[in-house]
Amino acid sequence: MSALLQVKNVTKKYGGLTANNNISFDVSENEILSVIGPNGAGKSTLFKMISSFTPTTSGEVLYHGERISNLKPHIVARKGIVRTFQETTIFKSMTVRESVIVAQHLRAKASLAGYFWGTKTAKEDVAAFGIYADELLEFLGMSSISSELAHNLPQGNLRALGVAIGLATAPKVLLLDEPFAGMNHDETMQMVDLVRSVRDERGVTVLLVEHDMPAVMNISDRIVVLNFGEKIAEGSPSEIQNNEKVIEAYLGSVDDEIGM
Amino acid sequence: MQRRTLIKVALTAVTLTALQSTTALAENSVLKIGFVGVTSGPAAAWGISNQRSMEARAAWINETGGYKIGDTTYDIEIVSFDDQKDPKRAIAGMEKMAQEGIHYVVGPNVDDGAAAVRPVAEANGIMYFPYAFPKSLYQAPASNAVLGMVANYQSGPSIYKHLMENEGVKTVAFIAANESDPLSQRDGGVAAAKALGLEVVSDTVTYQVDTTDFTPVLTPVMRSRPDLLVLSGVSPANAPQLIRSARELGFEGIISTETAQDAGVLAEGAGDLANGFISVGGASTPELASPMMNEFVQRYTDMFGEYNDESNTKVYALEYILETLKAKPSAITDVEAFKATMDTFEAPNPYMKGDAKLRYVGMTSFGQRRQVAVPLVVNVYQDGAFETLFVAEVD
Amino acid sequence: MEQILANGIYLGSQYAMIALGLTLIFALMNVLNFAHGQMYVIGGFVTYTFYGQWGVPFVLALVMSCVTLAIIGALIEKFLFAPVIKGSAREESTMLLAAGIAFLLDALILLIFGEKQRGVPKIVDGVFNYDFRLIMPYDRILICVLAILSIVAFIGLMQYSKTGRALRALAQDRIAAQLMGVNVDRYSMIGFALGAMLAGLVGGLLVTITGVNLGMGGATSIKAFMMVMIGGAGVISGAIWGGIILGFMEAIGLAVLSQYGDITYLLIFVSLMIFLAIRPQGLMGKPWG
Amino acid sequence: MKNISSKQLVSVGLLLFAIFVAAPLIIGATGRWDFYFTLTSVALLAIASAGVWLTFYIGRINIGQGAFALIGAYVSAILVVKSGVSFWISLPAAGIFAAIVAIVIGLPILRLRGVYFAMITLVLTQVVTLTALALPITNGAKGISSIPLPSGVSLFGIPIIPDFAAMESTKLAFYYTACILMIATYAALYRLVNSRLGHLCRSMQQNEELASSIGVNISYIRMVIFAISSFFGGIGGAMFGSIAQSVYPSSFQVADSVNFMLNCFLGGLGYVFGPMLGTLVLYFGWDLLFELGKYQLLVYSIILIAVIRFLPNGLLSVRIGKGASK
Repeated sequence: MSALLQVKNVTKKYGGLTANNNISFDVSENEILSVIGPNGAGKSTLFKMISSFTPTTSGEVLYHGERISNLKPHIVARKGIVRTFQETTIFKSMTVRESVIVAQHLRAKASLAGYFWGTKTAKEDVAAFGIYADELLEFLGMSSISSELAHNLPQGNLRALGVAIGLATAPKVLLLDEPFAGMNHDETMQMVDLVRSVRDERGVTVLLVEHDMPAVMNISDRIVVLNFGEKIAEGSPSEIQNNEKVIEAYLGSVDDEIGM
Repeated sequence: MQRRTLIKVALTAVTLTALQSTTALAENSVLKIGFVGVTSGPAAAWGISNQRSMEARAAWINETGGYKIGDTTYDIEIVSFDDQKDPKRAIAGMEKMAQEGIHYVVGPNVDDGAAAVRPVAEANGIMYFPYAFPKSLYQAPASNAVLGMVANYQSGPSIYKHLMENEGVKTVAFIAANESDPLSQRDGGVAAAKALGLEVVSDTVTYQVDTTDFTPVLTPVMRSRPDLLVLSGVSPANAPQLIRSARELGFEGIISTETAQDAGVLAEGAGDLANGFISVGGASTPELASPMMNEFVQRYTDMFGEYNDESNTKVYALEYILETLKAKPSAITDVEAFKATMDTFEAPNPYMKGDAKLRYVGMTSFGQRRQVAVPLVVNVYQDGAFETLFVAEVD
Repeated sequence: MEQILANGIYLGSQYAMIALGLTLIFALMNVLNFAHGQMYVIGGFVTYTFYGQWGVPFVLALVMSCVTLAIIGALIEKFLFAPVIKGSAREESTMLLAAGIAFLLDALILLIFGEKQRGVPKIVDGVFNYDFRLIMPYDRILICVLAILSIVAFIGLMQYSKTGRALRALAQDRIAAQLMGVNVDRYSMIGFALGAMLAGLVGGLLVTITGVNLGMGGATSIKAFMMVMIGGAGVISGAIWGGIILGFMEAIGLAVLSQYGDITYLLIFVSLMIFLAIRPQGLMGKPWG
Repeated sequence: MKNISSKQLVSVGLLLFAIFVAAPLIIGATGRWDFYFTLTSVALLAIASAGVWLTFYIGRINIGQGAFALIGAYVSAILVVKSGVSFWISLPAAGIFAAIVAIVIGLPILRLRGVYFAMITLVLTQVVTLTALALPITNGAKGISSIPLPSGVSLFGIPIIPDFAAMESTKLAFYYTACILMIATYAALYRLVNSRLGHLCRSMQQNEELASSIGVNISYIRMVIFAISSFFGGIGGAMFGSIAQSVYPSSFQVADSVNFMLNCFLGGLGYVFGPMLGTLVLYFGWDLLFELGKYQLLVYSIILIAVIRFLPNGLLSVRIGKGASK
C-alpha cells in the first residue's frame, strides 16, 4: 500500500518546551491508524499539526505528496482531511440534522450568492444535502435523534454527532480526537463498530488519537506510540503490546488499562 | 408579554393625561413657545440654562396675568424638547414643535443641530433662534433662523481690540476642543486676531471634549508665552479647569473667551485663579442690570434653587419673540409677517438700565437682520462675581 | 522631558485606578460595565456634596463616596445583574442592562446634582516648580500618591485577604470556585460592590482637581475600556499597565504632536487598533472568546 | 430552503399593511404629522441596526455601526455636493464605500472576539469622527450643510420653498423611501439568514473551530458579513444626511453606535426582525415619553431596565418562548 498521508520529521516547540520532536510515520490508504501515548506525550499537538490547526515548528505533513501542514484548517478540510473534536465542540443550538446539513459545505456546487438568489443549482444542492444527511444519519444509526438540539444530547450521542459532522464533509481521511474518552464499555464497543464501518463501507482512512488501550488494540491496523514528545514505537497491535519501551512508558500508571 | 405591555402602555397614558390636565387649567389663551436643545448628557448645562430662563420668564408672565398681544391676553407655555445634542433628535424635536402648532422656537444649542433642523423649520414655517454661529444659517437664502446671541466673530474683535489698546496685548494663543463648534469659533477668532494685527503664536492645540486634566494639553501652549490665551467656544465645564491648569503652569497673561460663563462654576472650579478671566455675558452685572433683570434673577433662583449666569444672555430670545409678536400680532401664526417686522422692530430693553433697545441686527455679518441685538457685555471675573469691562453693540 | 514623565505618572495612576474597578467586575462576572463612568461621576458628586458644600473633612467625604458606591454596586448586582445573568441565554445581554443602568444613573445625577460643573476647594495650595522644567501643583502630587497607595492597598487586599482569595478564585473559574466552597452569589456581590467602590474612590479623589460634571461618565467609561483592552481584559495587572500606558501615550502625544492639533487621539486610537490586531488579548490577558 | 408558511405570509402582509396603509391613516386621523419623521428615523436606524444584528450572527458584538453610518453620510454628501452626482446614485455608493472600509478595517480586527471586538469597534466610531474633523474633504469641523434634497423629489413636484401642501409630501416621500429601503434590507437579511450563508454564519457563531474544520473559510465569511453589515450602516447614514441636508462629524456618535447595539439586544438577537422591533420601541419610546420633561430619561431608563430584567432575551423571546430553557 502506498502512503496516503506522510508525517515527516515534525517538530513543535512552545518557547523552550518541545511538544513533539522529529516525528515521522506514514498512514496508508484505507487503514485505521492510532496514535497513543500517556498524558502529556504530545498526541494532541501532533493531531493539531496534522489538521493544520497549529503550525509546525519544523517538518511537514504530506497528503498525496502535497504539503498540508501550516495551511488554514479550511483548506486542509477542502483537500479531504477532516478532523473531529471532543464532545464540547459542537454546534450547540442546531439540531443533529441541521449540523449535518451545514457540514456538507464542501459538497456545495452553487455559490453563496446562488443560495441567496435561490438558483437552480442551489435548490438542487439543498435537496441533495437533505437526502445525504438522512442517509448518513441512518448509516450512523442516528435517525431517531435527528431533530434533537445538539446541546440536549447525551455524551455518547455527541461523539457520534462529531463523527457525523466530520463524515458529512465526505472526507478522504478522518482524524478522530479521542473518540472513546469518557465512554463506558458498551458505548466504546458501539463506537469501535462505527469507526470500523466508516472505513469499511465508506472507504475513509482513519487516524485517531486515543487514550483507551483496549479499544485501540481492538480497532487499529497499526499503532504509533508517543512518549515525552518522541515516537517510541510503531507497529501492529500485537507488536506494540509486546514492545518493551511501550510497556515501560505505560508501566505503573495505566497498567490495568492495557490489561497486562 | 401582552399583559406587561398593556400595563406599560396604561401607565404611560395615565402619566401623560395627568400631566396634560395640569397644564389645561389656565383661563387665558395659551401661546406656546418651543425650545429644542440639549438638556441631558455632557452639554446639558447649555440647554438647561436656556430652558430654565424661558420657564422662569413664562411663569413670571403667567403669574402677573399673562401677556397681551393685540387684543388677546396669553399665558405663555414653554414646550421643551431634549435633543440630546444629536442632530437627528433635533429634527424630531422641530417636527414635534410643528406638530404642536408652534411657530417660534428657541434653540438648538449647537451647529450640527441648527443646520439639521433648517429644512423642517423652513417647511413648517417656524422661526428658530439657535445658539450656533455658522453664517450660512442666517444668510440668504436661509431666512428662518435668528442668531440668539452675539457670535464669536463679532465679540472676539471687540475684546481683542480692547485688550490691545488697554493692556498692550501683542501675542495671542488659541485653544479649542476638538469638536465642530469650538473649532469653527477658533478659526473665526484666529482670523479676527490676525486682521487686527495681533501675532497668533499658537492656534493648533486642541483637546478632547472629555478631557479632565488640561495640564498636558496646555503645556505646549504655555511655552509660546502669549499675552492673551483665548479659550475658543469653551464649555462652562471645561473653562475653570483650563484656567486653573494655565495658572498653575505659571501663565501670567490674560485669559478670555467669547462664550458666556457662570461665576459660581468658575469660583468653585478655579477659585482666585479665575480672577481677571474675561468672558461675554448678558446684563446682570450691577452696573447694567435693570430692576427687571434683578427680579428675573430672583425668580429664577427661587424657582430652580440656583441661578446660572449664562441665562443672562439666554433670557433675551423669548423676550424678543414676545415683543415682536406684540408689535405685529398677526405674526403669531404668520412668520412672514414676523420677518417683515424684524427689519423695523424696536422696543426698549427691559433688562438693562438706560435706553438700550431691543432690535434685530446682523446686516454686517449676514446681509439681513437675523440676529437679536443683545448688548455685547464683556465681563471680567473677580472674586466670585462678574464686573463689566465694557459694553459694545453689534450691527 | 521631566514634565512629560510627571504628567504620564500622574495621568497613569488615576487611569489605572479607573480601569481597576472595571476590570474587576469584568473578571468576576464577564460584565462590561458601561455604567462605570457614571459611578465615577457619582463618587465625585458625593465628595463634592460632603466636602465642598457641607464642609465635612475631605477624608470623611471620600469614605462617604466609597460607601455610597459600594451600596449602589451591591444593589445593582443583587437585583439586576445576578437575575439577568441567570435568566439570559447569552451573556451579552448584560451589556444592554449595563447601558440601561448608565442611562438611569445619568438621569439621577442630573436630577439630584444638577447640570453644572462642580468643583471643591483645593486640598493643598501651592505649586511645585522646578525651574519651569517640572511644574506640578502639590494637590496633584498628593492625589497621585493617594492613588498609588490605593492601588497598592487593593492589590494587597486581593492577594492576602480571605475575600481577595475568594474573588480571585471566582474570577479564574466560577464553577471550580463553587466546588471549593466559595459562596459565588455573595462574592459576586462583594466584587461588584468593590469595583463600584473603586470608581467612587477615584471620583472622590479627582473631584479635588478636575471637578465633576454629569457629562464625564460616558467618556470615562470609554477611556477605561481602552485601558482594559491595552492591558488585557479581566487581569488586574493588565488594568494597571493599561492605565499607565494610556497616561503616558496622552502625555507624550499631547506634548510631541501639539502642533498637529487634532491628531493625538486619532493616533492613539489607530495605534491601539494596530496593537490589538497584533496582540488580540492585550498585554497581560489570556485569549478570550 | 424552507418554504414560507402561510403564517409568515400573514405577518409580512400585516407589516406591509401597517407601514403603507395603517400608519398613514392613523397619522392622518390623529393629525400627528410629526410621527412621519419619527417613523422615518426608526426605519433608517433599523436598517443600520440590521447590520449590527448581522455581525452578532457571526458572534461579534459590533458597537461601531455609527462609524459606518457617518462614512455613508459623508460619502453621499460629498458626492452630491462636490461632484453633483444624483443622490440616488450616491446612496448605493455610500453603502459600497462603507463596505470597502469595513473590509480594510475588518482584515485585522475581525480576528478579535468577545469584548475585544466590542471595544475596538467602540473606538472605531471615535476614529471616524476624529478623521472627519481632520480631513479637508469632509470640510472638517464645519461639516457639510445645505445639501440639496434628492433630485428625485422633483418627481413628486416639490418646490424647495416652504408650502404647506408640499412639505407634507416631503415627509411622506422620505417616509416611503425609508420604509422601502427598510423592507428591502430586512427581506435581504431574512433571505440571507435562511440561505446557506446564514447557516454558515450560525455555525461560526456557535463554534468557529468546528466550522473551519468542515471547510468553512471563516475569515472570508466574517469579512463578507462585516461588509454587508457596514453596507447597511452606510445606507442608513446616507439617507439621514439627506433628510437633515447636513452632515457633521457629530452626526453619528458613540452614543448612536451603542443605541444600534441596544436595538438588537432589546428586540432579541435570535430573531431577524428583532432589531426592527427594538429600534421601534427604543426610539418611539423616547419620543412618547417626551411629555415627561425632565423625567424623560429617568422613566425611559427605568422601563429599559425593567424590560431587560424580566425579558433578558429580548422582546421577541416572549412570543416564541425559545431560549428560555438555557
